[in-house]
Amino acid sequence: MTCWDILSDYGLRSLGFGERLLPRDNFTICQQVVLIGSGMIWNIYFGLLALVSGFFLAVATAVGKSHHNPMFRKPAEWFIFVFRGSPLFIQFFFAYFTFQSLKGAYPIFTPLTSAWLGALIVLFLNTAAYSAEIFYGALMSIPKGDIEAADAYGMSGWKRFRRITFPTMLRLAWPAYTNEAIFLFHATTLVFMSGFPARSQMGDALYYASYFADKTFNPFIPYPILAGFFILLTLTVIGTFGLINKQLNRHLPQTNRAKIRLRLNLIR
Amino acid sequence: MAAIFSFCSDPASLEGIEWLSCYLTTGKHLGIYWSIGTVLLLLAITAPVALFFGFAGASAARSRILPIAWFGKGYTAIVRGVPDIAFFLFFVIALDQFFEWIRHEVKCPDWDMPIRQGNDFVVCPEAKLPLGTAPQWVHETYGFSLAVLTFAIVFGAFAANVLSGAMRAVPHAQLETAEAYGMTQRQTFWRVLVPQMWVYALPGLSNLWMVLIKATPLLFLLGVEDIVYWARELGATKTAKFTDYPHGDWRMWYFLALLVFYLGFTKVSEVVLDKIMSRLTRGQATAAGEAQRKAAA
Amino acid sequence: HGATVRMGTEGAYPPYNFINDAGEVDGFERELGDELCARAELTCEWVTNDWDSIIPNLVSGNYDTIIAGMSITDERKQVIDFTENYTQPDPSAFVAVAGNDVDLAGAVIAAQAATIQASYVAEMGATLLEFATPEESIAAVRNGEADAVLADKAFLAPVVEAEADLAFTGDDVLIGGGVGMGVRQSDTELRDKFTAAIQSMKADGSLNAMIAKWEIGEQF
Amino acid sequence: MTLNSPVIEIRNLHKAYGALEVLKGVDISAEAGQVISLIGSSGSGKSTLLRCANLLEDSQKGDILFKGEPVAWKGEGLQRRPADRKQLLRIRTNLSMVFQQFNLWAHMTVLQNVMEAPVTVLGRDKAEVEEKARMYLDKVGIGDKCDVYPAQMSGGQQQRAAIARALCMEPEALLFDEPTSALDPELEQEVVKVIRGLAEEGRTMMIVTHDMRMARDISDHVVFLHQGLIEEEGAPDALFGAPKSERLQQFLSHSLH
Amino acid sequence: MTLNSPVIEIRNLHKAYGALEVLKGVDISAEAGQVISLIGSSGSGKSTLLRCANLLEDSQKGDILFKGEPVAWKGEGLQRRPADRKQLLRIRTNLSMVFQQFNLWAHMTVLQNVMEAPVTVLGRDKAEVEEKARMYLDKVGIGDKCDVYPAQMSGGQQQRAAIARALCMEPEALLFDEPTSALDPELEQEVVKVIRGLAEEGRTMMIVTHDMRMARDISDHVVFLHQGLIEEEGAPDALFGAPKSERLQQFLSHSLH
Ligand SMILES: Nc1ncnc2c1ncn2[C@@H]1O[C@H](COP(=O)(O)OP(=O)(O)OP(=O)(O)O)[C@@H](O)[C@H]1O
Ligand SMILES: Nc1ncnc2c1ncn2[C@@H]1O[C@H](COP(=O)(O)OP(=O)(O)OP(=O)(O)O)[C@@H](O)[C@H]1O
Ligand SMILES: [Mg+2]
Ligand SMILES: [Mg+2]
Repeated sequence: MTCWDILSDYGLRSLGFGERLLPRDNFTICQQVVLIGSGMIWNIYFGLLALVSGFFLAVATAVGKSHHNPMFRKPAEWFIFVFRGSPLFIQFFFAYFTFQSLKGAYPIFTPLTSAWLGALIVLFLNTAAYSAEIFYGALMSIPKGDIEAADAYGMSGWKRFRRITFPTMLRLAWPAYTNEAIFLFHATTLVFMSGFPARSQMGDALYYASYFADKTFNPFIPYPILAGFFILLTLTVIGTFGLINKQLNRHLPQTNRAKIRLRLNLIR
Repeated sequence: MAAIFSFCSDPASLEGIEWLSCYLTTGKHLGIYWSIGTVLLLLAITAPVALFFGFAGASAARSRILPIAWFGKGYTAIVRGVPDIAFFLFFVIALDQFFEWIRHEVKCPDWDMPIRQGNDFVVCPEAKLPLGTAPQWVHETYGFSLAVLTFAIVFGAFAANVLSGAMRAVPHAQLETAEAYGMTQRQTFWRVLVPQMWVYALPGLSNLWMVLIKATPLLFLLGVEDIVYWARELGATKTAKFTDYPHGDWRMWYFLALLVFYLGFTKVSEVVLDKIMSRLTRGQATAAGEAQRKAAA
Repeated sequence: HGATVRMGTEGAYPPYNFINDAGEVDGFERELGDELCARAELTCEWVTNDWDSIIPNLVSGNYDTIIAGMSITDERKQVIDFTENYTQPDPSAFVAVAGNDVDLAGAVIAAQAATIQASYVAEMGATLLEFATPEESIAAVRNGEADAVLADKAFLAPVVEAEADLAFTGDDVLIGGGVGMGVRQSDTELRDKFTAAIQSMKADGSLNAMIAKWEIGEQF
Repeated sequence: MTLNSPVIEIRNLHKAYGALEVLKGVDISAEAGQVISLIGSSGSGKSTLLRCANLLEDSQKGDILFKGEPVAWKGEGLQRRPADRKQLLRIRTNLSMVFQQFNLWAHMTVLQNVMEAPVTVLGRDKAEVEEKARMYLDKVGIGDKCDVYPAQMSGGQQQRAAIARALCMEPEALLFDEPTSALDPELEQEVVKVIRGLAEEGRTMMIVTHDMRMARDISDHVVFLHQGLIEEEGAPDALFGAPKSERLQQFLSHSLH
Repeated sequence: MTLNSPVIEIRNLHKAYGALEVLKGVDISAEAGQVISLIGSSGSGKSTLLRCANLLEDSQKGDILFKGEPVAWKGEGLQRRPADRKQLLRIRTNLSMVFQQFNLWAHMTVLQNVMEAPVTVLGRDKAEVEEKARMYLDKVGIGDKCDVYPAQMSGGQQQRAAIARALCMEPEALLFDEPTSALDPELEQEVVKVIRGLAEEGRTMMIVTHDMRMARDISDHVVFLHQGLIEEEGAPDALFGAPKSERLQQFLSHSLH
């Protein structure tokens, strides 16, 4: 069987297309690469959707937390505290549990117990909380002159936020937010590991990697393949975020940026 | 088994609070209490080490000497790329084998068998880490140290990213002034850049800390029993056959207890981080400094 | 006594191995292992390890044996050696909610991920639902996520006994070739020592007594 | 709102930073088209006064009226805050400020800086505003710097951008905090011309300055602030010609030639 | 290093920001104890010149000599950089600068700002430096603000702190970029006095200023910069009394009374 056949048989196996059964013996590198790569579809699906939707909730929550009115501040603080304060697998556990009882009561909630929706919701809330804290920290380090000038020109509320606060906040938050995006993609590996059941052997990259590790008893092939895929994914994230970062920092004098470089200074 | 309370000798006859107090003091439960200490110790050691790695990585990435800069950038980009769980599933074993291989080369130069025998990794007995005859606690300590090292490498990469972002956020004029006053690059770095970068770095670092706190369940992959392992184990359904304290699926309650533990720990962390932050923003021309001033007014 | 041997187990699979109230490894395999060590004149230390990484850690030398209810299969034999089996091939069984007549071929069946049972369900054509722990796979049946669960009969028996609303269903299936101790392929000496000890226990009937005591299944 | 009430009126204003009392009861009123200069030594509270007038700082006692309408307060003493956000915005859109440190928005080009508030706050048409913005930038002599970021400009250029930003709002009143500190005498004269033109259009201005010649040239009324109180005030000729208080005499002795 | 060589000497200096040529060949030399004023309109390159003299900006052509010792370069054109870091440091420790935007270190109190460089760069005794720092802070009139952070001070106070910081280095040469822009006339006179005192001690100074009176009062030599070139230079009386170039005549027409 050539690698092309394997690709057509297993390329979309994580979504339930192609061969019904996973390979069971004579494992080839190609099989492992294809199946683990197929699993990446889920990691990207979860990561991307949670990241994009979480961004908006995060910004709203960060603003809420910095609001002087406790009506906005308190809920935001509690939301951040609970989701940032507890491990993801506990969130998965309780979410799965809650979704199940909801499903028992009202059948329309049935999709919630499937990973594609249930786990996505948990990841969405989780990343929103972490990002909100990052954005809040950035909000707090905005130079006061910028805000003052906006105030003085009668900019307020939404206008001031959209034009002055938000761009500066993003610029300051970006490096940490990049980290959070990466963490989120990594966290997607926990969905089938400790959260939701995998149905008919449709799982994410880690699911297939551990399948192979379990069958071949050799962790040194499937996990590095997994790591390789994730490095590619992360480099893409870093690249994309880096482009945005350049855009956010375009006002800093170019010459200076290149010039002020310091040597390795570990010892005083 | 030596029970803590004398009335625990016949658990089947107990009820209510007495049953519970006996249940919660079984040797198994002492295991979970002990593991809390393990987790805290791990965090207490890992955090500074990871910060150091991060600092070194960030400084290296800024270096003018290209190979050092590449190393710093490569470290932050590559290590950040790999999910920590994958790290624990293969990297730690590789690391362990690497150490043993080094020891093997040093201690058993006359060893004539290959190190790789089929699937097996075999070094001479003197090279084993820890020695096969060492008591269990040495093995656990070794696993623990490997965990610290791995966590530090992984989280150090993220810390490096946060710190280099923070270094870039320090206004250029501040560094330039230092140079104008004849400070060496080293002095500028330590006297101006480093003190000022924390304000920008702290939010990102505190996020890392929060993630690190929650990464401890990975410890069990190295054979170190942490609280999550114990909560899963203790919460699982227990039939009367194998225990004096049978119960149904209690994971819910154990996870709730874990939740409380993590939330409490988070709260404490937040209080401490807030203190540090308010110290750093005192008198600064930022939104936080301004809020602080207005609040104090 | 002779050399120290580190015995790796999982500690989460009664009656084979589990953590008792005192926090120590207990169960059929603990008793068996201690007896085998005594007969082979070895000092034994017990270590628990996650199921997922239990073989890589053996191969890498972090302990010397696996004694964790591990069925002898051809796949595993390619990587590690097994001693002679110390249980008969152990049947696996389906458990469903009592009174439900499940058509197993078209049902949703839960199993622990990365077990021989999971592979079996995938192959028989039913919809496989994989959970990280055996505990969760039984819970899935209780709350209706899955129609049935497939696991080792010896593991399921005490659960069914304790819970009235769960019952065995369908026929038992035989997967795997009995349980043995896993050792590194390069460790033939250790393997032979333990095999000899197992044979001597089989011969004098003490193994059968232990199997009966822990209700593991068929005797030799 | 009575017809002849002053555009900006400040009554008995008190302001402290923590324990440091900066303003200890200041009264100022500026009628439509009037130019008021604030002079006084460094640290005497001039900037603070402007910032209070713009409600950027909360004051602890006293009233601020804009076109006869008093600012509504809630709370007392150190807790005193403006009560009505709508009012606050209304006042601020009619009042533009040039900051001592310029406070240009670092992430916007000069042109964007100038266009920002008219477009987003006043909701004016973008194309029109751009035309105006370029006109004002030309007026202060940096029409060629439209597309650079503030960090790439010289100090004087930044200051002029900040002035253009304030002008482009075309507000009823303007607050200038040392608007010519970074400018050479030639440009200073340009700015003085601009300010005169604005006064003729009927706009009200309060100007903090260290340049006595400028204060004398352009203002209708000069206020000398000393240690948080008005030490002396009056028409420029009277004040500079025949200062009454000893402190002012001393202060002026250094600048009169 | 010859004995009578100028302390700072700049020869045919060229500097561009990208495509924008700012300095197009400037020659200046300042002997020990000399005070040189740089005047010129906003954006003419005065700050850039000072920053080049301090080697904060890389110049593309021309030489900079400190006490007769030329700065060593490596690279050409836009890639030209100082070659010798030791030399760079040596020059900078003997040369203090007051920035146009002050650039006080935000994380240090005023006293710490002033003490920082003498202690860490020159390695002077901490207690001694503190005494001196307080002395200089008193001298510029902000002795009471030792323990506040820069952001908590008025513009003029920040500027004075920046001056005290430069003075406390007690360097051979000082570069002042509009050191009195935020100061009232009274304080300006104080600063002028301080500068005179420094000149008497034999220190060399280059001062950028918009205040023609100050330039006339304190300098030995005045340089008028225009569009990146020296348009005219000379003794203050000659230059201000009888400006030759048309551009300078026009420039001065606004400030002479
Ligand atoms: N970082 C920079 N990037 C690009 N251009 C710059 C930069 N800094 C200054 N310039 C430009 O260089 C020219 C000279 O600037 P410089 O700051 O030297 O002027 P100046 O004479 O000090 O003016 P002022 O009196 O307003 O301070 C100006 O046109 C300015 O726009
Ligand atoms: N944010 C602040 N926190 C604490 N004290 C402050 C703050 N801002 C200003 N001050 C103090 O208030 C006093 C008045 O400051 P203000 O800025 O109003 O002075 P000013 O008259 O504008 O002086 P200058 O001419 O130097 O700008 C000063 O003594 C200053 O130190
Ligand atoms: Mg001021
Ligand atoms: Mg300048």
